[in-house]
Amino acid sequence: RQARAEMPQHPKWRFVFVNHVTTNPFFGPTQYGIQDACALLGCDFQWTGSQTSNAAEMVNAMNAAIAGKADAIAVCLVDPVAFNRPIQRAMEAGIPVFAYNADAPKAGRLAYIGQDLYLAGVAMGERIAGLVPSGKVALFIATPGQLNIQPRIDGAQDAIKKSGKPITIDVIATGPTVDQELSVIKAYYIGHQDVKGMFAVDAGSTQGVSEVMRDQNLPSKGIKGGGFDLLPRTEQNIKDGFLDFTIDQQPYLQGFYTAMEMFVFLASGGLSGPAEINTGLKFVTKESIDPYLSTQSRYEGNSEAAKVIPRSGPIAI
Amino acid sequence: MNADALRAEEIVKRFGPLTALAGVSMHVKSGEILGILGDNGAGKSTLMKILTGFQPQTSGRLFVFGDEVELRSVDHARALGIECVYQDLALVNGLSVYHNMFLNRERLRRFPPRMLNNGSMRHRAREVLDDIGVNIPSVDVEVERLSGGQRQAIAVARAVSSDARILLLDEPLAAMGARESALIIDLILRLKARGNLSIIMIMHNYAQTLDIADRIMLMQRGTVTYEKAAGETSVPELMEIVRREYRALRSA
Amino acid sequence: MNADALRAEEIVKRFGPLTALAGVSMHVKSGEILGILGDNGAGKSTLMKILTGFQPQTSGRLFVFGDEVELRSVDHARALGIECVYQDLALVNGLSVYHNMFLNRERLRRFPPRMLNNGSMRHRAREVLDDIGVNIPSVDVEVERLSGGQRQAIAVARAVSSDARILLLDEPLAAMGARESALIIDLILRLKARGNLSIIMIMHNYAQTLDIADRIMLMQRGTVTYEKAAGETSVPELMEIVRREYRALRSA
Amino acid sequence: MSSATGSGAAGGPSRVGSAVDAFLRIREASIVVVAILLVIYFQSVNENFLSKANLETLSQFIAASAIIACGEIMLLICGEIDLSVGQVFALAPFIMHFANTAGVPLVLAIILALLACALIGLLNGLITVMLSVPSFVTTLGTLFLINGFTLTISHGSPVQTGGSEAFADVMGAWGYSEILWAFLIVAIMHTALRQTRWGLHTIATGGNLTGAAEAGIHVNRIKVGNFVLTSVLGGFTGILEAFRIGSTDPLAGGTNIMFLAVAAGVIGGTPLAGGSGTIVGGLIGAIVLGVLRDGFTLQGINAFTFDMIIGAAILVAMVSNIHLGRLRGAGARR
Amino acid sequence: MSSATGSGAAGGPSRVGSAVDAFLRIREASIVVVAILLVIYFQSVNENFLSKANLETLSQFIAASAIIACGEIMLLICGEIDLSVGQVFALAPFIMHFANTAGVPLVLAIILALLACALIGLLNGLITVMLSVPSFVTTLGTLFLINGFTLTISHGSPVQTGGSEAFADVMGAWGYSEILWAFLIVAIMHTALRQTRWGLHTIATGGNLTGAAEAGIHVNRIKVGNFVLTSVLGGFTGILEAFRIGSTDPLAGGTNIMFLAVAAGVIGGTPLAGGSGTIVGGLIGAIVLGVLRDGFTLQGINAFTFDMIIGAAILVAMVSNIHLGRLRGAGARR
Ligand SMILES: Nc1ncnc2c1ncn2[C@@H]1O[C@H](COP(=O)(O)OP(=O)(O)OP(=O)(O)O)[C@@H](O)[C@H]1O
Ligand SMILES: Nc1ncnc2c1ncn2[C@@H]1O[C@H](COP(=O)(O)OP(=O)(O)OP(=O)(O)O)[C@@H](O)[C@H]1O
Ligand SMILES: [Mg+2]
Ligand SMILES: [Mg+2]
Repeated sequence: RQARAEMPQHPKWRFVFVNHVTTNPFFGPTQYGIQDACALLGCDFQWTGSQTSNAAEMVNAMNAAIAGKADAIAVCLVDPVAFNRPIQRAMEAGIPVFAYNADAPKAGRLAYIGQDLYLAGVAMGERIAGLVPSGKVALFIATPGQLNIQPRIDGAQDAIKKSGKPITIDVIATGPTVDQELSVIKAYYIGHQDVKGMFAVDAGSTQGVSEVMRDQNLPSKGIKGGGFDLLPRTEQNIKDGFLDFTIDQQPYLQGFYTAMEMFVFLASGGLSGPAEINTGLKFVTKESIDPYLSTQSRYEGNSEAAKVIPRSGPIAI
Repeated sequence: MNADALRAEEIVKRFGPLTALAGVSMHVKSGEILGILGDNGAGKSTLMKILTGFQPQTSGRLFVFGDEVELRSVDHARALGIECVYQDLALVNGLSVYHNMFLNRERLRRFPPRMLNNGSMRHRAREVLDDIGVNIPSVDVEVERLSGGQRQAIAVARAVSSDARILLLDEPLAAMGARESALIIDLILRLKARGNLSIIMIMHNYAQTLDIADRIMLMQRGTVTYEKAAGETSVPELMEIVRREYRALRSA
Repeated sequence: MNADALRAEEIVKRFGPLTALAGVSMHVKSGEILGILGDNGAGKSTLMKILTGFQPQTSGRLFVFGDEVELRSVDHARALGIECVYQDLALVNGLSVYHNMFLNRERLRRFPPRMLNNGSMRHRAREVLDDIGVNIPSVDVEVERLSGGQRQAIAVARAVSSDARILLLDEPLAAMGARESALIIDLILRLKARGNLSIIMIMHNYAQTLDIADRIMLMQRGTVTYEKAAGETSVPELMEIVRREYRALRSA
Repeated sequence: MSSATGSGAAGGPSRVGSAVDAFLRIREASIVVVAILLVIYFQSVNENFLSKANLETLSQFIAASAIIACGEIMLLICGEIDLSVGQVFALAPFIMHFANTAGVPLVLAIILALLACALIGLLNGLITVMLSVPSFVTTLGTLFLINGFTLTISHGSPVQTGGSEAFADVMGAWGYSEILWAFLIVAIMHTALRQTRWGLHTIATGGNLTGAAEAGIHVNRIKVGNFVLTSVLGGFTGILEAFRIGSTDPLAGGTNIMFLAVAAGVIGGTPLAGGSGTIVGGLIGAIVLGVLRDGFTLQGINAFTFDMIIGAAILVAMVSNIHLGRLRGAGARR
Repeated sequence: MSSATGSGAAGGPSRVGSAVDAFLRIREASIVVVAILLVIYFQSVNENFLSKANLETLSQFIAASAIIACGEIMLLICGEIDLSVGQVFALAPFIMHFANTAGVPLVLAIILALLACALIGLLNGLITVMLSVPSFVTTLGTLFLINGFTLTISHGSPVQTGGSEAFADVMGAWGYSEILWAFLIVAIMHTALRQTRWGLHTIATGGNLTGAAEAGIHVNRIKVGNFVLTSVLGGFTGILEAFRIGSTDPLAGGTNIMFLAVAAGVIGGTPLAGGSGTIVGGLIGAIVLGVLRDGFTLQGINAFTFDMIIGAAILVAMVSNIHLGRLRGAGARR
């Protein structure tokens, strides 16, 4: 309220966020971040797009936002070229466009806020190469070819290859829903008990990997595991030592900062606002998992309640 | 016994702009066989479907054993003792002969409870069909594989093996062979002889109708145009009346 | 003219374990009307479907105008001049009366080319139906809304309005009213009078059959049990033979 | 008792005929009314709805499913369904892309792609009618097959759609070009269904398979033909969409677009059971779905509640459609 | 010319009867043969296929779709379909979860959840039969509606499934518990379809709607009942799966599981057109699909080619199924 009073008088601007997997739990915190920023700034937002990474649906949603005279648009550029034209149309219509979560630098957006999908995959691949010296590694992907996860697996594969280690990679599709993913991962393991590591690039498969590692007690056999995102079972299994790592992309920030940049752009008449922000990428391990488990927060998406999380002691990176 | 088994008064039935029945009144007494004759499209089957509760009349009143009723459904009519054979036979192709014969009147087992008693139904079906004299290879066969006459025999067998008090038959002999027709007519007369069963039969064969019916009624273009005791008329007379009434209606 | 219009030799048809036709030989001459009578399930319709190319025989030979043929399809048979009315009528419920009458023989426009000429079909359908004397409210109505007799009339009209040289009719009068039956019989006799049209009719009404047919043939349990010129037999004789043969077959 | 000859059993040809005509007209009319009511509603809550910009967007919400619906409707009428059309949608532009990068001129590349689609349709059709596999299973099989094939040849990543700007504009890139294609195809298919032997025989095949065969109609040929048609329309739509968004994506279309197309057909008045159907109805069904999706997006409904609202809206629209049909055709059925 | 009386027109009751019986038995037998051939193939290429560990996994590939198939098959038989069952699957465990966290004991919470599912089924059924909306559209509407509702109450994020370990084990967490539930439900539903009036009337309703109504069967009641059944089975399966994977996910199930269940039914021999069907066939269809998915995963087929291979395998399995059926029942049909 105090902060608000110092803001100049402004209309209740409407920000449209076009997402590729609107109902994916990964973006729960993102939406909370947007919500918090909008509450802070007195703006409105819409969360729309596709549920299945369908670029055509996202383009349609963006066009609708332009037609509906949105004040600013943020979009996940999961397709390198599909958004060029709508972005151009929006900018011509005076609507600033930002990219978040996924980027295509040549698409003509003002700035990018997030962690690149491909680079996140590369980071994971480097980690895998560090954990597994040689042998067979499985990479699990829910829906091959889906724009929000395929780049991660591409990045991981490239990084593993680049490392030069004698690692062979099996890429396995697990299916679009969590109930199937678990069975698929288990079946793969039963057929390939010589595997040295199992890693996943989407939240559901990561949870599945962690469950199979627990079920078969794989860490005791020296098998490594890891993946992306923080579903409840994933967190628990990291805590219990069954999964080596998971990658947290700080989705809250991807929403919060994007909304902030939009606001500043509009408030400053375009003089300021766009800035590239790397929201970073955190490897969460048994050592750093505790705060995730002990707190339920908007920042990680497992609670709705808006509250300040107390912390104490020295800060470790 | 002064009450009619079934009585209809001023029944009107419209399908959109088409008036299928334009005020038909009729009745059948207990133990009587009424034969309904008439042109194609005269509204005979429509009347029949109203009498069995399958579709509601647009207006008009119905009385069953003297009481006015509004037939809500086929089940309702059946509870009142009305059983029927429709012109389209109402057979389910995917089901066996005996399941079709007992459709919605299935016999159940004592134990385990609520389970179908297929053995009993199969056995009874065989009996009834033999009675009718129709050669049906097996009661286990699905009805879609049967010949036209075999199918009709099943529908007729279904109706006559019920304990209905009023039986409505819509062209029950249309697809039956001569020998089978004779046997079915025998069967119907036997049923009638057992007492107070009323039968309404829609027929096209005048000779057969005069043989079996106590009274005949002629329908044309949604109205009743002629009615007489079967003994008081003849095939040529009926033919003549049909032609005359047809011309009259046509020029009207 | 010594060649028969249609001749079948030793036709056998099996459905799995069931032998529907056990070696049937028959023929019809040019300009002749052959009436086929017989019990339900005797195999009459099965024979008919083989003669129209709708289903293949298990064994046996067919000759059309003296040439042996293997009927590959209904279209093939039709190209040879064979037209038919099936017992199940082969009507498409969702289509109008006139589209049903011209099904697979549609009239097309000169311009725009390949488009249906609905006007012409509608007009012609009306004419043919009037000829048959059946009261059908409109040729635009979908056939599912029609009465049983009206539906049959359409199927018959479809066949008789073609320029077939061999006409096969499976119980064409089963659902027809008396007046309409008489009109259709008239029509068939008129067609026959025009010359070299051969007709095979499956019938159940002996009197009607003797009236119209030149020769009759009796089928029972998949075989031909009797054959005679229509003038040389009578209804009572036929009834007697049917009963006798039936008993003989049954005890065999 | 031979009473009531006076009240005149009626029903001359003309009266019933015009009633039937009216009823047929009404069947599509009621869904048109629903579409109009929806447009009025959305315009009243957001004046941008009928703006130039949104009409263009709206047209893009409608076009793809309308075109594919034409094929699915023909299949539904003859008693079949094609689940794989969404995967053909994704494959076609890749075939075009690879042919084009291999040096084949774009127009020829498109024709090549459509021929490949026709081949897939032929496969669907032949397996269905020759081996009597139910089309649900046949096309479920080819759905996976094609999807895997597209993923493999594309390595799972999207490529830029080529072609000159003018050519791309004709093929879907210009705002209204896709809807114009849709109108053209709907017009052709409507005529084909209502005015040609093919359409009549498709209805007959679905309405009474035995009867149609008895009448000498080559029912198998009809079915296979409609499978080919559906695949080609699916592939063509995929190409249009690839030009529209400028990107060719291996997971474009999918079961999503197939569902939308079938839903458009069913909402428009084509029963799943076969034997009847309407192409124009399918277009209007696609319009209703497009208006709902575009309208609520424009209104700023969030993704979570969006599904709830669209679900309820589909039900309300459909119930009013049927209710309207009854009101206006009162008595035409019992 | 009254020839050939000697060759004996045959077909006494017993011979035709046993042929029909044999044929009916064969219809399921041929798909059983296909399943067995698949098992032999997979065991021969990977000896782990019939290992204890994999049998458990395999059972989990099968159970969910087998249970839901029981409901969908009943609906298909009476001429309807439920597209929304996968969303009910996701909703039920959330209702259980919220009831449980609100203090309701877990068993009661499950009953509450199933009652809610029954209500959804009732809604699907009533809209379909009372307002004569085609079930494809009704359940498409409720599909979105329920999906949005589940997302809203869950805020889109999954929760851990609660309950004591023993209870969880009974309800799906123990390796074989889900398949045991599936066998139990299949046995009950098979009996219901083949041995009770309900089953007979379901077949009659789908086989000849008018005829069934003429015979006095309450066709609407039958349809609504089967909608309720399907929803309840869908919800129950969702709860089992939530216990099995330990997590309750708002996007679990979905159109995916619905597709699998319908496909299992169709592969097992239930036509989409209604009027006939087999529950045991549905189970075997689910087994075939499960064996294919498990077997190829065990083999480690690459993600891109997986779909291609599974698509081809579905086609091959189905074609052999029909071919086997023909070989063994040769002549039983023409
Ligand atoms: N559901 C319906 N919708 C519209 N018209 C109908 C319907 N049912 C019957 N009709 C029309 O009502 C009239 C009477 O039909 P009905 O079936 O009662 O005739 P019928 O006397 O039984 O004739 P038939 O001797 O040919 O069986 C016919 O013109 C028919 O077209
Ligand atoms: N497709 C089929 N599959 C199995 N059996 C069949 C099939 N078609 C006919 N049949 C059997 O073949 C026998 C002869 O049937 P068909 O229809 O030829 O008799 P029909 O002489 O025409 O009898 P109706 O006078 O009753 O019409 C019957 O027992 C019938 O059950
Ligand atoms: Mg009638
Ligand atoms: Mg016959």
